[in-house]
Parts: sequence; structure tokens; C-alpha cells
Amino acid sequence: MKLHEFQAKQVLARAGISIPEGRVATTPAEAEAAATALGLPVVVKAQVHVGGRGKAGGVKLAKTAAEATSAAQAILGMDIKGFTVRRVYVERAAKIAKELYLGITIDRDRRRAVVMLSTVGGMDIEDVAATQPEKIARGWPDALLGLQGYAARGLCFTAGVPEAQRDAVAAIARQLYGVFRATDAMTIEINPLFIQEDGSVVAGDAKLEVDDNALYRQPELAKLKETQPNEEQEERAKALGFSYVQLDGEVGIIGNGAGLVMSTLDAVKNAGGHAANFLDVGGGAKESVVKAALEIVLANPKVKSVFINIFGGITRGDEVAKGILAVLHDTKPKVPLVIRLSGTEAEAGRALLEGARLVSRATMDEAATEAVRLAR
Amino acid sequence: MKLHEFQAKQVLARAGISIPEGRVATTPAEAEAAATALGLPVVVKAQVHVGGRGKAGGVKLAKTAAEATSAAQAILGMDIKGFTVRRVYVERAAKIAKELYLGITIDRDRRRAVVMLSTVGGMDIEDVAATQPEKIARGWPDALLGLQGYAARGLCFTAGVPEAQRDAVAAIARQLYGVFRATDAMTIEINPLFIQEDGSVVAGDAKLEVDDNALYRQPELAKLKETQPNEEQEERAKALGFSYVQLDGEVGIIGNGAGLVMSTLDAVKNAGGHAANFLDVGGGAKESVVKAALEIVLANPKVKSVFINIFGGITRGDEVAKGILAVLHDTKPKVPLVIRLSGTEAEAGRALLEGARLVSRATMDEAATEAVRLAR
Amino acid sequence: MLVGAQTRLLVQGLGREGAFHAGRMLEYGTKVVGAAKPGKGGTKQDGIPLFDSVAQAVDATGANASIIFVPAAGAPDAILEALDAQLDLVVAITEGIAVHEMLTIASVLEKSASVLVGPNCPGLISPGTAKVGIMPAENFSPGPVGFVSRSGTLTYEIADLLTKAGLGQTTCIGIGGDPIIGLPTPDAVRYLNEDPDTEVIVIVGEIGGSAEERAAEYMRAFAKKPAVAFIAGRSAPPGKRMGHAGAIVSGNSGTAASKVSAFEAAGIPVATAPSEIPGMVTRALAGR
Amino acid sequence: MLVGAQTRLLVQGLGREGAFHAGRMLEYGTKVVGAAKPGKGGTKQDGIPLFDSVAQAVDATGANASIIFVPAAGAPDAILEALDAQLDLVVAITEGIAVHEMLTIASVLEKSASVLVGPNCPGLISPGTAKVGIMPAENFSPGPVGFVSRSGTLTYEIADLLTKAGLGQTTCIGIGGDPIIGLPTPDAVRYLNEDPDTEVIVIVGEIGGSAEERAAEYMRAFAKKPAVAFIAGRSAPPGKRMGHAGAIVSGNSGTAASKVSAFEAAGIPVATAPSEIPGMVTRALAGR
Repeated sequence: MKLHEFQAKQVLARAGISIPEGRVATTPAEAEAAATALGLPVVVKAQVHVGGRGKAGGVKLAKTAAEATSAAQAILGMDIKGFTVRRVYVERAAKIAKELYLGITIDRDRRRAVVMLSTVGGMDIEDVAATQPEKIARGWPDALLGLQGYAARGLCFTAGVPEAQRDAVAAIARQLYGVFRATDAMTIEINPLFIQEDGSVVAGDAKLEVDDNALYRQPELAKLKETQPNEEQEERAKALGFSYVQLDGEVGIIGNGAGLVMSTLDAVKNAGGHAANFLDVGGGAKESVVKAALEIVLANPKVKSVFINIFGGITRGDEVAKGILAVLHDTKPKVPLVIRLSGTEAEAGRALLEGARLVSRATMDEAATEAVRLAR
Repeated sequence: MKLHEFQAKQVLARAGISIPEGRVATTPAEAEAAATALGLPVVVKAQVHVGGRGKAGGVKLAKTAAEATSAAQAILGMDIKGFTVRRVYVERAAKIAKELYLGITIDRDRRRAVVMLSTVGGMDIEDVAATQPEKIARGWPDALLGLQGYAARGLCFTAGVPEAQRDAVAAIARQLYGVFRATDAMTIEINPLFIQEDGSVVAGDAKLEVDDNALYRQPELAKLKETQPNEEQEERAKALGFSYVQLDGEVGIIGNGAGLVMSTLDAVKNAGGHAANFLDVGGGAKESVVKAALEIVLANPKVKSVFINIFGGITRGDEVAKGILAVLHDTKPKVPLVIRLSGTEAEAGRALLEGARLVSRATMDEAATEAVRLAR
Repeated sequence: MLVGAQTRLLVQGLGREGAFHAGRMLEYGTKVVGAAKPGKGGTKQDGIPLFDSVAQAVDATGANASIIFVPAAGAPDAILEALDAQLDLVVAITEGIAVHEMLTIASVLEKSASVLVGPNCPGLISPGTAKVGIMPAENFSPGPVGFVSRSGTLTYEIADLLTKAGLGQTTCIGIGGDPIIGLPTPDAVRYLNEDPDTEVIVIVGEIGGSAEERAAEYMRAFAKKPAVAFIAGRSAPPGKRMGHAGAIVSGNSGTAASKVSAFEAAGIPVATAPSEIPGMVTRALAGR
Repeated sequence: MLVGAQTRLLVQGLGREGAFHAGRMLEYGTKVVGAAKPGKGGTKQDGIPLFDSVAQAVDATGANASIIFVPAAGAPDAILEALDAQLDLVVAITEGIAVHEMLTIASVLEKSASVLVGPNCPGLISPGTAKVGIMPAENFSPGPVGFVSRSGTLTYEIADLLTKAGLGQTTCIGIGGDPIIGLPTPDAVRYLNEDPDTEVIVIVGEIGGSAEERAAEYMRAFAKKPAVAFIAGRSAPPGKRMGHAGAIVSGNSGTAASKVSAFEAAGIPVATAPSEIPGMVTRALAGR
């Protein structure tokens, strides 16, 4: 779950990290009032759950209240990579002497957090890693011991943080690590971290993504969850207990088990088609879940055929068949269904489906080929 | 540094542990008002930095406001093991069904905290350990991992906490461990921990001793530090940079290094005398410190002779001699001084002291014998 | 190997799912010697002796392994309890454990001699000997193939394909689909490489992370036997989480292409569909 | 042994006290190869190369030991930095470190191969070879006596008595007077017991804790050579802290009587005054 910049900054500020003064605005008039109250110049920034807003024109400097108004006017309602801007953050412009990067994420290989600090700030850290890898200092604190003082200081030396800001940046790194742990963050980033002309250090931007599996114990953060229109299907599926990801193709996919569904997508591609979605009904899905899953897939107007690929383990073939039959009975889908049913109670399932309006195939490859053919 | 019960309970309450309602009173009238406000019956308890107040009559149950007044009257001003009672804590009486013990202290051998839980509550845990050791469940959480849920639950099973209170007591143990770490406690204890008739669990008493070496980072707790009249000399010595402990004997002691001073006390005892104090001037003491130390020792009216035992390492014999000479010059002490000076600059020191009104001896044993003889 | 006749198994979390699978494991011949169910110590459930804690259960039964069905919020405590009891093997079936809890557990594992498999995994099976997991046993059969997989159902599918092709398995390790797991692919592959009964290794990976790349590197340096690989999610777009918490391509990292080329560089052929695996295994066995 | 010709020493905390003792250690022949002084990396102080961090210093100098003079508030970080750099030996001179910091460090030590001596200690000396500490070297001389002590000045006193009696020392370990220390008495005794050059061990304890009792138990079981003990604080009353944070009799625990009888039960004679020690050592050496 992603937080907006202004929300992430409030979290940082509570942990003692300095941030420029700022206010959220949802209309140009509010933006103007904010600019006047904060003092000019200000920066007007789109609040969307996606990166690259700067390149998309979602960040503008305003030297006058009128400029703040027109900046907000331009940005509000803007579409950035499919996300509509509903709010801007109006922030007193920092007097920037230098920009740093400070971020913490999870290093899967080392099974530790990785803290990254660089004097190349303001750029995407993956680009810096690709072009100037020596410019990124990294540290891997033990989860139980945390980011100790010497380790934070060591990052500053390695990154080449100016001596005057070393202690401040080391302290911010430790505070940020504290937030990272306390918020169950997957990723937390201050990019850029400004060194201002007066030598002070403030967070120029802030990114915070919280582990969805930890929201149960992060009630304050969970309240900030926002679902974009393009994510609504996925959220609805999650509420029903299965996992759905919208894709661009024409073959609707239903399967059980993430790995099997990924393989099903691949099989469709191997057969020359494209998957319209990823849908994993999970282990032990009952008739009602299978029915709901099929309805979601069929609701996608791009879908020209549906491939149901079940390898019964905990999931029973007869339950799957019943769910499909219920849909066939209730809604009479306009696109052909292809099914491949193996494993537990597969025979019973196939028996139930006999005579139904769908195509059955014995193997994943054959069924994929058939589904792709029918989608043409 | 010790906290009073009412202070410790506030710390526990902030961590989420239930405590009975209570108020501090410094006069019988305040105690009466507190009793009326809280609702009767109440318990009136002496607030002193020493154990055993119950046996000393410092805890009284009051069923009426008048009883609360007279209880406070009896307790306020009471002397408990050398501590004068200045405050009482008036607390709503719990409806006790069962008393447990819960405490955490430092296990020096294991170099871990030790959490102790017993269904024999209300007694001194050392007595329980001596008479019914099998009644104490112990756990040694790793400092980095803390007291995990399973470990707290395991203590409850081992101690035999009633099933109805198991989860509550396990939760309190984890909260108490959190307080133990957060307050830099040397010892923290809830004894008794009451199970009330309604099944709820509340802290009947609370003891919290904070590490003096950590007070620099515990500003809120440091404010609660109280010095008893009998501790004033010790505090004054600490402020001057040396370590002083008042004892009962007649031979004043000054030395450098805790082990050497302890050995000096022992040497005096071996020679048939008793030390009037422990005084370690520390490493590298200068003239002024030696002078202040000697003055504190001489201020004790019980002192009949003084034994100064210096083995020069970082501490220099000439600096010690100068400090002694300054005192001899300024105050002309009425009791004889015996000195044994060895190590760094010992000869220079002895030369400075030549002709002064003191006795010099070559070894610790000889000097101790002489100091004891002169004190008779 | 990790499971076998020596395995004496405890169950942590004997709820509906745990009880069902305890029954299936007993049927399979696994020595399920007890279950930890706080407050129920001294009683039995479905013939399985219950204990208040893992420590008590270990004392009473000599258990050396545990399988965890405790729901996500309580599972980290259950895992730590099992590690504290110094069991040889801890298998966490639970899905949805918070990543930071797993970082804490990973730190404990760095200093522990126990092997944690999972979480979010189907467990392990040594066909014909012992099953410590939730896989449908009928798809597995004894034989020379060692098999490690990040995926559940896909494991059953591939085991079924192998079994139908007459290719039985020494041990199948379902390591789990989370980003932080107890026994990552390279470590699981190392067990199979060192196992004298295993003649060929099947490595089933998926997009996300770089465990497959590290496994390929390990095999390039230390392989004692041939291997065959498969990567699920070749067609998945970047930035989308494919069901498993760990199955995501982030920027340039975790792509199927990177994994495939790592295996190929290590001389390990990569199947483009599960159906190709049995043939490739047969060829690998023939070409030894 | 813990210090010797192989010791390549870093100084952490090159302030007034650190700089003074760095000079004395260099004079004694100890290889002081550098000092960590954040922000001063690349410069020198009194001829000693400075580095921004311990890690940098180790890379540049091959240091394998460190001595810490950092004040109490910063000392735990300095100790953890030294442990993180996997030095063989870390000696913390600093007095007044908070007990909970030492509990944290003790947890790290449980999983570390480094030896921490101190805090609140005078350090170690192998007379004639190397000194990693603050003791006045002139009281020490080479010879067959291994010596461990919780006390500083008392160590110098007893070393002086031994030296004057012609009884030189292999290694003297000042383990420190705090309740939680890196190398408690039993562990220090074990080093001396295993040291082939040490012919007799002098154990100087004091009231508080039960480290002496454990050392006596260890010697009862494993002694390879005779030992002599002394306990400071026999006349100290209970409940009073005698200068050292660890020197306190709490209830029935930590009494001199308990320690004396533990040593006597292990066949180790206990001196009643430091002046008796040289004679007892001579008898112990003669009676071997």
C-alpha cells in the first residue's frame, strides 16, 4: 500500500525528520491560499501513487500566488500513467545547495533491510545504480540490532556526505530506519534529501510503501489506503479471497496457485495469445469463489475466451465444475470457455460438466492452444 | 536510583498495565480527601525508598475516611530503616482473589534479563526462592529479541497461572519487559500482582530501580531522584567525582581504586578495627580531589583515625601529598592520619610529607595496624 | 535429507486446516508425535497428544520437526518458539506473514542450526517415506529426481507429470512464494546436490528476486549432478505482483530472462512449459 | 594468549586519555597501528594514522584488536563497531556504561567470535611483550604467573608484590568491575588454564555476583595447574555498592564468604590480604 508524499512526510516529521512546511489543496483556490499562508516561492506537486510525476508535468514552481493558482489548475485532474490527480501538495520551496538520496528497502538475497545513501539525489536510484554504482553507499543492518550509529556514520563517509552535514544525515538515516521498522515499510525513500543553503537538511520528497500483510497492525496507516479506479477489480477480488491482476490480452485466465497461473499465462503466450488477466482462486476454492472469479473475468470487455486451468490438490474438481455451471446457468457467457481439469475429483468435475457449453482439454498446452484459437 | 511506588505505577500505567486508582498525600487531611474521592475502602501506604514497610507498620487498610486520616497520621513522619516517610499513597483497595509475583532483574551470570513469575505473591521473592524454589518460573529473554509471546505464555504455564488470567498475565509480562528496557531498569517488580474477584489483573505494588549510569538518557525519571539525609554525603562525593559510602566504624578510609579500597577496609578489619567509610578517589585524582575527600572523611564525628592508602598508577603520589598538606594546613585535623604511599611518584610524595603531622608506613598491613591502634 | 524416517513431527496450529493435514500426514506414515495447543496440554485430539508449548512437547516426545498452520498474525511467534526449541526442521505453511517479521526471523536464523522451510509453502515430501506438508500425496512417487519449487500447485502439476513419466522423486521441497523465506532456492538446491540418492535436480523458479541466479551460480561451481529448470511468469509484466508476494519484477531485477540466462550459462537447460520437464529429465539422466 | 606480538591494535577514542595511553602502549612495544577518529581519516596524530571508521582502519592496517576510551554514552556504539569488524580482541576501558547497553552487547557477543574485555577495566598486559591497557607497566614483569582481576589498582598492587618477590607474569587480565562484562572470571581463568606458559593462576575477585563461584567450579573440574585466590570486600556490608558497579552483596548473593568457600572447596587457597599472595604462589609453584 502506497502513501502520498504529504502523508509520508507527516510520518517522517513525527519521527523527528525535518520537512518543509506544506499544505494539501484540492482546488486552485486552496492552493493559492496555501501559497499565501506558507510564503512564496512554493512548489505545487501532484499527489499520485505513481512515480515520474515530474517528467509528466506534475511538479511546478510558483513564485507568486497567481502562479500557484495556475499550477494547481494545470495539475489537478491531470492523468499521470492512468492515475488522476485529485490533490496537490503546496510546499514552501527549499533553498537547495545539494541533493542527496536516502532510501531503505528489503534485500531479498541478504534477507535484511538495505539502507542506501548517495550524493546523487533527485534521480531514480535504479538509474544511478545502473550508471554510477560507485555513488551509492549501502548498509545491511541486522533486523534485531537496527541501524547503529557507527553504521549510519559509515554510510555518510562512503557516500561522501559533506562533513558539516554528516551527523545530521546519519541521524536522519537512523530515524528513517526507525520509521521503516515501525511502519512495516516495504520501501521508504527521501529523494531528494535537500542540504539547504543554510546547511540544514530537509526531506524534499518522501515515498513510503507499507506491507499489505502488516496493515492489520498499522490501523493509522491502513486508513490512508486509496483504491484507484483501475485497481477496483483487484481490490474486489482480494475481498472475495482470490488474487486478480488486470493485464492487456484477450484470453481470460482462471487457475489455482500462483505458480500454476503464471505458467498458464506463459502457456497462452507460447500458443501465440495474450492473457487478459492473472487470477488465482487460491487453495481449496469452493463453488461460490469459482463463480465470482469467472464473473470478474467475464466482466472484462477485452476478454474473447476464458481458460480455466485447475490442478486439484486442496481444490476439488467438482467444486470448480459447480461454480462454472452456476455461471453458465445464470449469465450465459458470450465468449467460449476452455477448461483443463486435473487432480483431486477431476473426473467428478468433468462428469458434471458433460454437455455444458465449454471445451475440455486434457493438458495445459492443448487447452492454451484451444483458448487462443477461440479468441481469434 | 529508586522510584517510589506511586511513581513506578504511573510508569506501568503509561505502558498499559492496570493499576488501582490512587493519590499521593502529604498530610492526613489530603489522605482523607483522597480516600473520599477514591471511594472506600482504601489502603494507605508509606512511600519510602526501602523495603519492608509493611512489617514496619507503613501500610494500613482504612474502611472509613476517619480511618484513612488516622492511618496517614500514624505513617507520615514514621522512620522506616532510617528513611523518614514524607508521603503516603492512598489507593482504592483491590478485591483480591489471588496474589502473584512478577519481576524482572539482571542475571549477571547469564548476562541477560531474568523474568520471574510466581503464584506465591506478596512475599519477598528471595524468601520464596529459598523456601519454595519450584514455585518460581524463570525466563531469560535475549536482549535483542525481547520477551516473545510464546516465552511469556510459557512462564504462565510453568508458574501455574489460572487459565482465565493466562493471556492477561502474559501480556502484562511483555508490557513489563518493555518498561524494563525502556526505563533502563536494574530491577522492576509487581509484587503482589493481584487477580481480583472479578478476574481482572492489577498491579498491587510496584518497584522500579533505574540504572544510575543511564540517567543521562532518562531525563523524566532523573527528575524523580530524591536524596535522603543519610545519603547526602554520598551524593556530594559523587558530585566531586569520587565514590563514598558511609559505614559504621571508627577508621576513616581513603584510597584509589575500588578493589584497593575494599582491600583496605578488609585490612583494617584484619587488624581488629572497623572502617568508618569506603572512599575511592578514583584514577588520577588531583590535589583538590584528595583535599575534598579528606575533608568529607574528617567531617564524620565517628572517625578516630584516618588511613590513606594510595598505590600510584595514574594517581600520582605527589598530588596526593599536596592534597593532604592543604588539609593539614587549613583545618588541623583532631584525629591522627596514617598514610601508605606506593607506586608512581610515591617518593616525591613522601618527601613532601616529611615533617608533617602524620604517620607513614611502608605496607598496607602495617599502616592498617597503626591506624587501628591510633583509633583506640 | 530434511525429512525421512527419522522425522518426529509436531503440529503448531491444530485448527481446521492443521487437523486435516495432520490426518493426511499420519496416513502417509509421517510420525506426527504431538501438537502444541496452549491450554490443552495433557489432552488429545484425533489421537494426537497435545501440549501447552513446543518446549513441553519436545521434552515429552523427542520431536525434531514442526509444521506450522498458525494464522499470519501469530505465525512469527510460533516460528520463533520452534526455533527456540532447536528443532532440526520447521515448516511454515502460513501465508501472509508480514515481511518485517520475516526479517526478524531471518536474523534469528543466521545464528540458528534449524532449517526453516517456508512460509507460504506446501512443505516437503520424501515420497514413500514421509510427508511434512499439504501436498496431495498421490501425485508423488519414489525415485531419483530431487525437486525444489517456489510454487505450490505447480509443484503438484510437475510432480504428476514426472510420476506419470515414471520419474519418481527423492525429495520435493516447496520453499514458498514469499520474498523472505527460510530456505531460499540456492540452499534447497545445495541439499539436493549433496543428497547421494538424488540423481538429477529439477529447479522450479518464478519471477522476482534473484534466488534462481544464485542457485545457477552455485550449480556452475559445485554441481555433482545434472539439473533442469523452469521459470514461471515469463510473460508477466513488470511491477505487477503475480499472486505470490515474492513474484514481482521490480525495475530490471527479478526478470525471467535474467534467470533463464543464468541457468543456461550454468549449463542447465530451461523448459518453456512444464510438459517439457519429464523429457528433459530423462535426457539428463541418460547423459550423465 | 589474548595479547602478544601478533596484536595489531587500534585505538577508538583518541582524546586526552586515549592519546596518553596510546603513547604509553607504543613505548611498551605494543603495535598501535591506527586509531578511528571520524572525520579525521587520512591524517595522523602523534604519528598514529587516523581513520574514519574501524572498518576502514582494519582494511588499511590489518588491525586485529582495539582498545576503547570513548566516553560512556558513545562507548556501546564503539564496541559494536569493533565487534562488527570482527576483531579478535576488543578492550573497553570506559567506565559507566549503562547495563542495558551491556545486555545488548552480551547478546551480540553470544554470536560473535571476538573476545571483549571490560568495560570498566584496566586492560591486559603480557609483560615484556605487549600491553593493551592503562596499567603502569613498571609493576609488571615476565614470568610464570597468570593473573586475572576484577579490580584496577589492586591489580597493580598485587603485580607489584609478585614482581618484588621475583614472581613474573605471563598475562594479567583486568576484566573490569561492572556487573555485565565481556570476559567474566571463569572465561578469563579458562584462558590462563589453557595457556601452556602459565604455571600458576592468581584469581582476584571481589564481592558481588557469582563469577568467582563459577570459576572455582570450572577449576575443580578442569584445573591443569594450581591457583591462588583473593577476594576484596570481605568486610563490606550488604546492600552497599563498593565503588564498582558490580561490587554489591544483594540479599544472600555475592558474599565474600560464598566465594571463599567455593575456592576452598575447589582446593584453591584464599589469601586474607594481598601481602600473602606471593608466598602462596611460591608454595603453589613448589608443590606442583
